Amino acid sequence: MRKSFGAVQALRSGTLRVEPGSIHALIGENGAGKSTLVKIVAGVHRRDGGTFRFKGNDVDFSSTAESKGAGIAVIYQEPTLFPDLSVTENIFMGRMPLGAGRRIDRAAMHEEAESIFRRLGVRIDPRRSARGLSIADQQIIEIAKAISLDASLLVMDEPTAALSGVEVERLFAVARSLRDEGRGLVFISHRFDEVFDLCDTVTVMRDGAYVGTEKVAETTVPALVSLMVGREVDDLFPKVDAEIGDVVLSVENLDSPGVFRDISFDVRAGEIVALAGLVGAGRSEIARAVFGVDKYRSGRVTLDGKPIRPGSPRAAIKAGIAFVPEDRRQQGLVIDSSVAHNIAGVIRGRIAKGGLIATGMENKAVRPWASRLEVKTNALDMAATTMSGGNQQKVVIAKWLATGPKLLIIDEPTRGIDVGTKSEVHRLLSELAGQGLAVLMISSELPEVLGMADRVLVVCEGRITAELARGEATPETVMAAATGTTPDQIHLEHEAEAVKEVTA
Amino acid sequence: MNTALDTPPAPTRRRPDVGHILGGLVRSREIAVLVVLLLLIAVATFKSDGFLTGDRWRDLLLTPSILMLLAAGQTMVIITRNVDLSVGSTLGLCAYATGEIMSAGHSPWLAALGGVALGAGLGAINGLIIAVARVPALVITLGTMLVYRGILLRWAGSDRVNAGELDPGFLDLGTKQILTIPVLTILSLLVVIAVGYYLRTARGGRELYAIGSDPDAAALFGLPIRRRVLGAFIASGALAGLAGVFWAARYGGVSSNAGQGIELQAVAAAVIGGVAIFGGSGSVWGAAIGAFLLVTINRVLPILGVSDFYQQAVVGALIIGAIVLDRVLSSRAERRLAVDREATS
Amino acid sequence: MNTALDTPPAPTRRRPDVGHILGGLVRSREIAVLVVLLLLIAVATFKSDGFLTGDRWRDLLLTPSILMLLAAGQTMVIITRNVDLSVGSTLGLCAYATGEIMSAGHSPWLAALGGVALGAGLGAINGLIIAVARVPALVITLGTMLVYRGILLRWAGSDRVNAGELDPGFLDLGTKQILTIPVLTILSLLVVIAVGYYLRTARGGRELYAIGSDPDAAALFGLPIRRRVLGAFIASGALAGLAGVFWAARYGGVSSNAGQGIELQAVAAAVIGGVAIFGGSGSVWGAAIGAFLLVTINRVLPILGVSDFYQQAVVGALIIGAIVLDRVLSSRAERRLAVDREATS
Amino acid sequence: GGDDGDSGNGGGGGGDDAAKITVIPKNLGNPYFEASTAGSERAAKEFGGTIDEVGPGSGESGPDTQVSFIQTATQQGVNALVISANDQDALCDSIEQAQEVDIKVVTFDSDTSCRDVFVSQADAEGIATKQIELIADQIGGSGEIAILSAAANATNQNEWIKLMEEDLKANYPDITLVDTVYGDDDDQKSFDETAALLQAHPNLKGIVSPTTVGIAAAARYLSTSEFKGKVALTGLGAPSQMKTFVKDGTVTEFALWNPDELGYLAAFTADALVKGDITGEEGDTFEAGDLGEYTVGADGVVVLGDPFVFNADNIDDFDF
Ligand SMILES: Nc1ncnc2c1ncn2[C@@H]1O[C@H](COP(=O)(O)OP(=O)(O)OP(=O)(O)O)[C@@H](O)[C@H]1O
Ligand SMILES: Nc1ncnc2c1ncn2[C@@H]1O[C@H](COP(=O)(O)OP(=O)(O)OP(=O)(O)O)[C@@H](O)[C@H]1O
Ligand SMILES: [Mg+2]
Ligand SMILES: [Mg+2]
Repeated sequence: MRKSFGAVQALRSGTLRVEPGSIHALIGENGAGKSTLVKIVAGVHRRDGGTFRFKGNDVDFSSTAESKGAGIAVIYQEPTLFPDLSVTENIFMGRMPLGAGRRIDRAAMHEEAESIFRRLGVRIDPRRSARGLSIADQQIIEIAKAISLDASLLVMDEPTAALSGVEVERLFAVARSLRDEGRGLVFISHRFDEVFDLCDTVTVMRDGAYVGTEKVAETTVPALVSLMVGREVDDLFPKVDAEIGDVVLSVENLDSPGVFRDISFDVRAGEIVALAGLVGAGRSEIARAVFGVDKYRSGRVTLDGKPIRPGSPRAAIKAGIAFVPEDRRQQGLVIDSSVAHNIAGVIRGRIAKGGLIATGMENKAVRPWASRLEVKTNALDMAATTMSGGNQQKVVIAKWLATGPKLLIIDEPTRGIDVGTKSEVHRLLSELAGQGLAVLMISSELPEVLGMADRVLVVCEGRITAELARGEATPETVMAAATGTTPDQIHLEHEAEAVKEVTA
Repeated sequence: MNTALDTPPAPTRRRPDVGHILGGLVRSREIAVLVVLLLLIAVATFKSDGFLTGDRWRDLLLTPSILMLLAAGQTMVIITRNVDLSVGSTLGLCAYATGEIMSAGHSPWLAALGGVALGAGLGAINGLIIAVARVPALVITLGTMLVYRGILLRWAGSDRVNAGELDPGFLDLGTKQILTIPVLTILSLLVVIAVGYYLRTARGGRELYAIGSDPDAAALFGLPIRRRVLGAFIASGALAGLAGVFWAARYGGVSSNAGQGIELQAVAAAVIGGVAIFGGSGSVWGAAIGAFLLVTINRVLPILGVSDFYQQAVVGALIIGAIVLDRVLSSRAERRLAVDREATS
Repeated sequence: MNTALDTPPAPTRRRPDVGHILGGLVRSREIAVLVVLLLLIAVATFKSDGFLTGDRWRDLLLTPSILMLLAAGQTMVIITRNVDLSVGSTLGLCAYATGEIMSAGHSPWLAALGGVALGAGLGAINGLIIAVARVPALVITLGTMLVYRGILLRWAGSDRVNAGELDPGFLDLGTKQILTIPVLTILSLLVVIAVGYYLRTARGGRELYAIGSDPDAAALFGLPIRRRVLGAFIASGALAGLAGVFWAARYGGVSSNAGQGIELQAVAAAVIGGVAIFGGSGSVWGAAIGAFLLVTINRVLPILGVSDFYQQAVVGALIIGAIVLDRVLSSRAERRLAVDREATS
Repeated sequence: GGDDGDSGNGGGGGGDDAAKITVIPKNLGNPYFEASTAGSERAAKEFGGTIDEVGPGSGESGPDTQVSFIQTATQQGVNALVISANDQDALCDSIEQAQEVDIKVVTFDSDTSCRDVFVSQADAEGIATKQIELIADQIGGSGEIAILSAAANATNQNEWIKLMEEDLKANYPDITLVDTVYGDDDDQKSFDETAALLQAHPNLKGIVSPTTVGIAAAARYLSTSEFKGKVALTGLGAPSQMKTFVKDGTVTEFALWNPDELGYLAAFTADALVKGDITGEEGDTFEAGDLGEYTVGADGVVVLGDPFVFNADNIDDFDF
């Protein structure tokens, strides 16, 4: 199957074959195209090409309603709940059982909801409203929703990202029983232990393309990792070695209940430090806390030894921190205004004369950055919406570079960017480091982490579980720390060869 | 907006049902407004002994019947994150149409039917523009408000429908009572109950809430968003049409400015009744009680010696108060929930 | 809303700047509305050659001056994803205050100052409630609209400020001209230019757009959202106050219903002028031209022999047309851009 | 096109060509002004002129809604304007523009501070005393009464109310005015305000409504309530609207000058001005068809005469 969004080709040749009565794992780096594939199956997106057979006959769902009707249940990566409605209604929305006089049969719904929750072994009051549920509870309700459909195909896109161990076990029990009822399940996860624990077969995707399918019984983590990563790591991520200066940012046991616990680390001038880990590990939260978007309960953040007032992005910007957020369409760009406005957005203070900014002056101030980043926008005052993801990313970076920061925090620098632009962004980052900028990079893409970072901090469930120097950072060590397993479980002796194979 | 209503306080989690219902009752916006309303009436009765006797009682119940219909319709629309400013003009147009049909010698039934049908049609126009072209309802219905009024002005010109031209039986309807309860009031109560029942117990009704609560999620669910929104506007229009019929009966005449400005009252009623202006929550009961309160206040204030001139100000203060209160309550509720999560995690 | 405005048409990409400017001109909403306006005037002049002579010319320019001020203020508020329905009442209250101060024997300057200050104060009340309690502006300003009007009714009662009580020099201001351009018009044009300049080039102005365009992003920018929104409402209030002063000068008298319903006209003017009701885009020039158009239409239609009954309908149609057009253009633009992106990649 | 030229002739006393008169009532759709316009047209037939009626729709409000009509008429170069002003100052520049091109401006029913002649329906004194007199003998000279007015800022309404209050104080010690409410000349508001009055004042014995819309709405409410016949209602009303209520006993007597005659007189006054028979100076006299001779009073006011009282006996003779 093929699918592209504008310039981003999310799926080149997505291929997945799911047998009834089996649990099929779908793995791949962030942006590999897993969710896109899922969304096509669910009827959220229409595929650009390729074939899609369900129970033997060709199908092409134009709406999620159709796929539901056909017996496909999907748990989306991001919870989709109606905060104002009750938990039960959320589970049954769109297909509520009708009782006497076409009125919906609440008793029956609550009944079934209760039983599903019992089955999942959670205690959620089905009558309460969905507003204010914890992310984990929301995830549970997503699962309940899918189960209640009793569909013949159940797709779960990273259902465990936010779940605790016990809950995961329960979910797996249910999944197995469903399999034994002869249903087909697709399970997407970044956690190998889960894949090996639950699944029968595993399909690996990379850059929107099908890489291979293995029987779980007959494969190993390193094998899968090499399938996932399998590309010339080193020249794709050209980090020039810059001489490391003295400490710029230092974070001392930062603590925010429910999200992360006693986080401490330094970032030095000219150094690129990567926060690696699984989706939902808490890296974005850490970054947001450092930048002051989110408040934290205890701990302190200092830049060049000067403490930064918590909970105030303005203070952070003044102090010289730049923050390129995870979802730039949402947070980084002021979509409706022009590139120039966006880039100048945060430096008005500098280029303003008496509080006023002449457009000419603005453009002058902005051009060098834009050209330096090779932002491919023919006119600077073209609307930001109209650019490809890659160019948008560059604009956001330019926007912050224009403030002449000491520290650049960049979350998922290349998410949603086509491979070509990816390496440009990487070159830019190492260049900046070369000029003595301190960079804190959050990335879920292992190769990126390994290629770019001078040091890797691995975050697992809100804790820093490992600090690896460039030399000792390998797919296995990082994965191990990220999944909470230990490297020797992932046969270290193989590791060397594995990487050789990869880089050969 | 008012999670406070739907969310049981943490402790009652063990006995959800009772706890929920109790918590609901105590916190319920509907109850709160109702209490205010009854207090008002009580005070008024105390101050002027004739307040609840004979036709005074009748009018107390009769006058709100029209606004109640509009508030019900407005609620359906607001729940879907839209708003309908055109109901005032729709009312006027439908009231005039009803009158004209009758004065053309047709039966009151036909006339009433015509009025409601016309209303539904006008509502459909709003709905189609908004749902299909996906444009903000606020501006579009502001536009149709002017257009519909303009059409009415053109049609009625300097003419007006007088009591004489209307069917006597129809006019009686405006004052007839059953066990001292005016017929119009009974009718609009029935309508409100019907709408409320639909919103509460029908799939379509719940989907309206879902759409207003999170449009993107609604789309992921494959809910028929356009159809539902269109439906809501048609309903609102039809109810405005019915209100127009009531208007003709109640006031025994229709002029080209009938219903002017009542749309804002309808919105106010819904808001006071606890309907969240950004959709997803609120009940039609609340809106109806809000409408009752709005009308009754203007009735009671003079008795309490509050100057005629202050009445608008009081209504305004009421709206602001209601909203700000909501805000305070809900933010408090959120804090409580955060704490809960800590505890459980 | 109207990315169409900011985006050069695909073909002109080779010569971006020129192409952009041209494309901009062609597509620009401001220009479009201006053209319509001029056409109207041209036709009217053609139909009745006296149309642009002497005092008719003066009034053609004079009458829109008040609405232009309101539209400018409304634009600032709408850009931040809010709306201010209270400007009509604010105008009335400030106009009356100005009159009272003058008839109390104080200087016109003091009176005008008082009017504007009062307006700013009333705007600040709106802004504080909305920005601090974070409640929907639509409902809150609906409330304050009633409250302010109620206060005015109470204050003015059945009394009114008459031309006699006003300072003669002040009254002359209402009709004085410089090179045939009325002073009031010049003043409000200056104000509009100032506001437009601020929005376009001042830090605060840009931040207003940012806030309306994407509140979350604005928060990440570390923009002082509350302060800016409060500022926008204060500005809107102050402009409404100034409009009140103009009102007193222009009509040489103020009664308690001054400015009633003009708030919707102000919103309409902004929308017709291309200000997106959901914030983030639109210019104050557009709004000003929109105001001019709205007022002029009512002036021209009778000349074109369009029944005065139809005037409302025409305005309504204008609003709907503008919005739907926007929608069509922008969705087309988006499609084209998607294609472009394909090409570039 | 602009006929400033021949309007000049018209103004210049060339009585030969028919006077073109534009009538601008407060708003269209008001039976009262329909009657007055009918009168003006009758007059025009007699002195051989033409009448053209334009004005704001009943939906529109605001002091300057009449401006555009005045200006249009000015551009059309009519000979005279007959206006019932919505606001006493707001219209002045447009009126002055008209006068500049020698268009005669007559106001009737409610005045402005700038016009050639004001044709007054009756002097305020007469109207106020007549209504009090009526209500007084309908409630037997004692008890609570209330006033249902039009808009809170309606010039003539407020003047009458003031005079009524003085009259009550002076001559009717047993009658107390308990409340004054405003129906804004809006059907429904007047209707509801009446209901509210009766709710607020259980001992109310009479209502005075010096506005045709108000009295009709009040009568309609009373006729459908238990207060019919118990609470007296009088004021200024249009016979056509009040007929049913006089017949069913809701209303016994109410007053009004004859708007038909008012329009008739206004048209003749305009004609006299156009012909140059009068200039608006105090003391000028002119013939107004079958109404006989009228004299311009102080500051250019012509008074129609005392209000006329309608009751069951005479109401059928009127159809406005
Ligand atoms: N608004 C929120 N409310 C409650 N919990 C949240 C919220 N946002 C995130 N979380 C939780 O905080 C944890 C960390 O989320 P976060 O997005 O920081 O993970 P991450 O490591 O950045 O993953 P990603 O690779 O998606 O960026 C997750 O368990 C997530 O569910
Ligand atoms: N709506 C969209 N518009 C543009 N690009 C998109 C959209 N959805 C996905 N993409 C891009 O398509 C690619 C595949 O995204 P997808 O979400 O399928 O990856 P994934 O394998 O699910 O990653 P993750 O493990 O983080 O969920 C990514 O580059 C993503 O940025
Ligand atoms: Mg995914
Ligand atoms: Mg993240």
